[in-house]
Amino acid sequence: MYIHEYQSKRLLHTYEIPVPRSEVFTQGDSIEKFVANFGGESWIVKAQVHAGGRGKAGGILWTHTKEELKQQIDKLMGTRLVTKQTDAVGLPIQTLLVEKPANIKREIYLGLLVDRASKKITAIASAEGGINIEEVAETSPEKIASVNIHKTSGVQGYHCRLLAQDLNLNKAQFKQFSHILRQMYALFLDSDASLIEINPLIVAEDESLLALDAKMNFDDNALFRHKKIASLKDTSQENPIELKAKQHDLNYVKLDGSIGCIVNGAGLAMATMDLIKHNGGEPANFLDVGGNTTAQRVTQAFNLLIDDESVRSIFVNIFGGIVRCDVIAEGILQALEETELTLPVVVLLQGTNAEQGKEILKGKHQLITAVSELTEGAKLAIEKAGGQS
Amino acid sequence: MYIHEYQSKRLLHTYEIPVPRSEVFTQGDSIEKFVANFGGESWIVKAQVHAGGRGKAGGILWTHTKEELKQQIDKLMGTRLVTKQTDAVGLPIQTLLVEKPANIKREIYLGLLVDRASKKITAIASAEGGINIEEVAETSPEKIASVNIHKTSGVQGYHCRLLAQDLNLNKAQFKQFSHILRQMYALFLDSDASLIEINPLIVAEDESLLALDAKMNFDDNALFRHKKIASLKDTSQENPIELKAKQHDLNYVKLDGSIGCIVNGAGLAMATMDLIKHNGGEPANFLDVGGNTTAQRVTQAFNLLIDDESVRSIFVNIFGGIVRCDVIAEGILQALEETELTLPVVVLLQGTNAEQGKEILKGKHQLITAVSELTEGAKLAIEKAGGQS
Amino acid sequence: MSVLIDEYTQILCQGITGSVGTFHTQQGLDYGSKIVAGVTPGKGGSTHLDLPVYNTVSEVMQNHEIDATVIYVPAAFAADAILEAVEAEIPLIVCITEGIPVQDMIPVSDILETSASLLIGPNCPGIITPDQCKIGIMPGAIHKAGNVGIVSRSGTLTYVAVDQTKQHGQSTCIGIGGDPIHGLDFIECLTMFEHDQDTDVIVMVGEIGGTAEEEAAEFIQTAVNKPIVSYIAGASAPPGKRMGHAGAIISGGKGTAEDKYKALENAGVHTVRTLAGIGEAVNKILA
Amino acid sequence: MSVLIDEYTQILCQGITGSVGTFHTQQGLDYGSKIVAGVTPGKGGSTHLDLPVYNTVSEVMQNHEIDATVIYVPAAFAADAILEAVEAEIPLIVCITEGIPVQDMIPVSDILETSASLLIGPNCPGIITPDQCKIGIMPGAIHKAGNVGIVSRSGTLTYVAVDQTKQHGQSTCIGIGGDPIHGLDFIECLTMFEHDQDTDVIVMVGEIGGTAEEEAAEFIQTAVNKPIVSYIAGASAPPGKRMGHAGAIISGGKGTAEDKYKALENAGVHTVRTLAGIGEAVNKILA
Repeated sequence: MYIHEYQSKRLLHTYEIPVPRSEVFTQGDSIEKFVANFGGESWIVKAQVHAGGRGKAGGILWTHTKEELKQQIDKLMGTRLVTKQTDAVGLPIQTLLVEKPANIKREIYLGLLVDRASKKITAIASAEGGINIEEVAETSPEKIASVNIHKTSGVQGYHCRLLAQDLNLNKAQFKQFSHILRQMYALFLDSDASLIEINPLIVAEDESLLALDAKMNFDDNALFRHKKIASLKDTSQENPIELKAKQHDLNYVKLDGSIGCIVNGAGLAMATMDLIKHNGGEPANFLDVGGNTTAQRVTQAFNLLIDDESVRSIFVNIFGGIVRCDVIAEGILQALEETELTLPVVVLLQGTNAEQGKEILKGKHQLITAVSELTEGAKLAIEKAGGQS
Repeated sequence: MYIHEYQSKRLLHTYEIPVPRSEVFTQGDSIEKFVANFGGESWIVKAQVHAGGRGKAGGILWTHTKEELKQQIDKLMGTRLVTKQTDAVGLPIQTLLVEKPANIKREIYLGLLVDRASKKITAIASAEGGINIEEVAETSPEKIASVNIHKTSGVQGYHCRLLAQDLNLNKAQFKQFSHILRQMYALFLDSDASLIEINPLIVAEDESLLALDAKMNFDDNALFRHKKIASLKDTSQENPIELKAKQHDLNYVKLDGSIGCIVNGAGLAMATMDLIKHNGGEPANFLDVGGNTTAQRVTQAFNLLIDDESVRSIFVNIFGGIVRCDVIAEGILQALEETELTLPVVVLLQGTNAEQGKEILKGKHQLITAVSELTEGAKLAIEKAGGQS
Repeated sequence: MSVLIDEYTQILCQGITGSVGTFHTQQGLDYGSKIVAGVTPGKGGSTHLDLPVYNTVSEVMQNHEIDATVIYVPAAFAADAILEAVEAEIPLIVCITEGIPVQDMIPVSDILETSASLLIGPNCPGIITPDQCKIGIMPGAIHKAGNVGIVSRSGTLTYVAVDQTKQHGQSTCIGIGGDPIHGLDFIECLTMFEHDQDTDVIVMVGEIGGTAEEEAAEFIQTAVNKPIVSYIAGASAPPGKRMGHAGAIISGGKGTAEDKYKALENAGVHTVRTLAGIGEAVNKILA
Repeated sequence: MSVLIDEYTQILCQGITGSVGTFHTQQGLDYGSKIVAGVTPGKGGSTHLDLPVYNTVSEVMQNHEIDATVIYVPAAFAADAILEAVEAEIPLIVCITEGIPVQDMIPVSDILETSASLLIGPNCPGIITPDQCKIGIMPGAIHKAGNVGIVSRSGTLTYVAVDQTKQHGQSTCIGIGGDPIHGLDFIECLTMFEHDQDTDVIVMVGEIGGTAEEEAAEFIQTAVNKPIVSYIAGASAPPGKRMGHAGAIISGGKGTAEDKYKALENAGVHTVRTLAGIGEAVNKILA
């Protein structure tokens, strides 16, 4: 689960990591009142959306007077921001972070994440912080220092020294850096985070370190034990269909194509997309109804795809395991009765009682074509969607 | 570093582990005022000394009226308590814990310690808690459950289940037990403890668990980072010579014999005691002046032994390593000039420049006899002390 | 012979009285698996599906010989259950549970590293040696004893691979699970299949993300002589939404399906670009 | 050959600029040990005793081949220094520092278990192969190259054992340290001496407390063929003051000198009841 920049910074502040002075402006607040509290100083107004690339997209604005501040708040609030990390519709701006600008001498990168390969929490740092850090990682990996933190030891002095090796910090800055890393790590453990990044962590004009932007991601599977973190969720930042899918515990990701997919198992769902692409089509979504699915979940999946206007045909690919294909087939027929679907549906049933399932579907519903094989199914779904996209 | 029962219980209370209601009476407090605050209830008055076996030694008294309470406080305060764990002089009673008696249904044992063999923190529990737990351990080890707690995982549910397996706890008690173990473990880590015992952990009449007595020991080497724990030190409970030794950073333990030992290195100090015993003598002390000792430390050691009236002769056994024996020899001569020692001193110098050292000592001081060999030295020290003890 | 389990494997079930545990224990018993006991804290002393239930794994070990345990306990308590099995030194631990918090798995992996236990999963279908022993949630009926060894990160893709190799049957199928931190990985499974005389061909089903397939490819080059057929799911997956940089920084842009295919092909693996190709490739090798 | 170190061993010194580090580095250089670099955080870039000083061990590894490191940093930072050396994969780590908090050593031991590094100490004199390499604080001059391998928990007792065996000289002497949690133990050292062709007799000096000697005895019975002479210090030590029960409960009354002597004698070890007997026993064996 992602949270907003302002929420991340509040967490950092709670863990005694220095962040700029700031105020949060929420949709519905009085601009007059809000602006009245600020002097004639310079401020930065930052749109709070769950996406990077805000600066170039016009989501971060500088102001120097009360009047300007009013105008910029008014300009951003309630609009949608489209960045290179969002889709074409963009994300709604419902909160603004109004922050004191910092005088930046240098930008450092500092991150913590769970690393698959080492099965440990890994800390990463680079003297080349800022928006180009990914490029640095790809083109100059030697400029990125990383070290695993064993859970049994926690952050030790040597972790800090290793990461700071190329950061050119003076003694006081190194002390502050060590403090920040230890506190980030504590937050990481306390909150079941999967990612905490401070980027940039700046060296300010006054030589102190300051967290200028922060990104955090938390393990959805652990939210049950972190009520406070869970309450930071902002569903306005999520795709409405994806949101609806989650409510039904369906694993759905919206894509750009025209062939809707209903598949059981994440692996098989990906493999089905691969198959469609391989045969010249474009999947409209990734949709995993769960390894051991039920007829009911297939119905929910149909209901979900109805909301997506770009879907032209639906490919149902179910491998019957514990749940038998004949039961799934009956479920599909019933689902088509209950929903207002008008799209062609190609169904591939494999595994337990696959033949009986196919038999049940045969000729029962005009929209349905039952197939026997993967490639056949993919090709037919593409054809029904109106040929290659 | 050991602390008193009342201090241990305050720590448990801080960690939300239930302890009986109590008040602390300190030497110099007004008995009248103290007693005035209590109703006519029953109370237990417990002498706070750094030794077990207080009950049998008369250090734990029951009272039922205000008058009795006054009398018992008056009776114990300011005296010395001799238990099977103290020497014949006993330990001074300067603090009393006045506690609400609990109705005991059963007594459980629960302990945490650093285990050498597994190099882990080990938790131990037994349904046969109370004063006989050591006997239980020796005669019925199957009644003691123990499990290692990996630092990477901390206390897990299975640790609690494993320890509670034979404790016959109901569901609510198991929940309380798990809480207590987790909190004890947190305290153990937070305070660099080397031992935390709750014994007995009782099941009270009302079916809840309560820590009726607690013993804690903290790692002296870690006290530098635990100012609060360090401040709990009660030097009145230590042997005055041992205390003086510690101030000079000498490793000294008072024993019952007549031959004072000054040795460099803990191993060699023990080996020297072994040698004396092997030859029929009794060492008056264990005294390690440090692996790489200096002449100055030998002088301090002489000054320490002067305070022990039971010492009849002194055996100095130094293995010259980095520090040369000739330097040590000069130091010994100077030390004898400066101290008021009148006891015979047998000196064995081995290692670097041993011969020169012996040469220096030869005939220089009437009290000193230099020897060349371990057994020779031990025998001579015994002889000088007046023969076999 | 087979890999890890056979007809003699005696099995414990942790979380036996829950609905998932009950259902799949019954399925396992019906298949012929030797499930001999169960654990559910607080229900010790009772019987369930005619099997004795205990409060702790340690009690089980005092009364039974256990070769493997299967875990169906809810996600919040699953890591604890794995650790209890490790503490009891059960040689094979199969954890089916999905949705375990990743940070719960870090200590599990630390402790496993110095233990005598092997972990399959979590978030996996389990392991089956057809007609001998089934530990997990896979549908027994689709399997058939044979000479193809299957190892897969994805559950349903394992079943598809089984279906694709139905002509020859399977020696053992292992679903290692797709969670970021899991137990057995491709390399360990490939090693076991390489040394298993009942396995003639290995099917390895991978997924995008991580570098397990790349590491397996490197290993195959020096240590596996048997033919391997491999499919990687996710070639068509979009880079996906992400807000942070750290994942990309640490992987340095690796882990795409194309990277994995290339590495495997360099190691002499027979790769197939669609699921449907698995059967064909295996048939060709065994023709 | 010898055990662990020889004339080619290249050594790093962590904590080189402190007074203890300075003194013993000079002593080591004088003895002929190949100390090639030092580390003191914050003093990187300078030179000390003509050796380059670095801020981190990782920087050292980029510039030198390091076989062993010796640690003289203060107790509060020593565990961190050991872990830094483990992270840098230095094969042999010798930690001289005494007074390290025990709980600092728990993660060190956890991490060592899955690492490629060996640790000697902490709170030990170090290791010496006479006339070739000395790592630690032992006085070099008392040693002489020969065929007696010495392993000891106590510092000065090692020196006494060296003195007692001066007639034959020593192959390698290892002081493993007496701290509750330490690195190499008797068993590992005995194994190395058993396989070292320069060692004909082993002297093992133990102490009361713990059960390392009992475990060594068990190991000797099956795995050590060379003659061993052993002395255990502390036969005369009183049970000592103690307030808690847990230590006694966990050891079950074990760990006395008599227990250790008995176990060693059962394993065929030549035990001696006083220090003075070590020399005699060795002489008799080598006569």
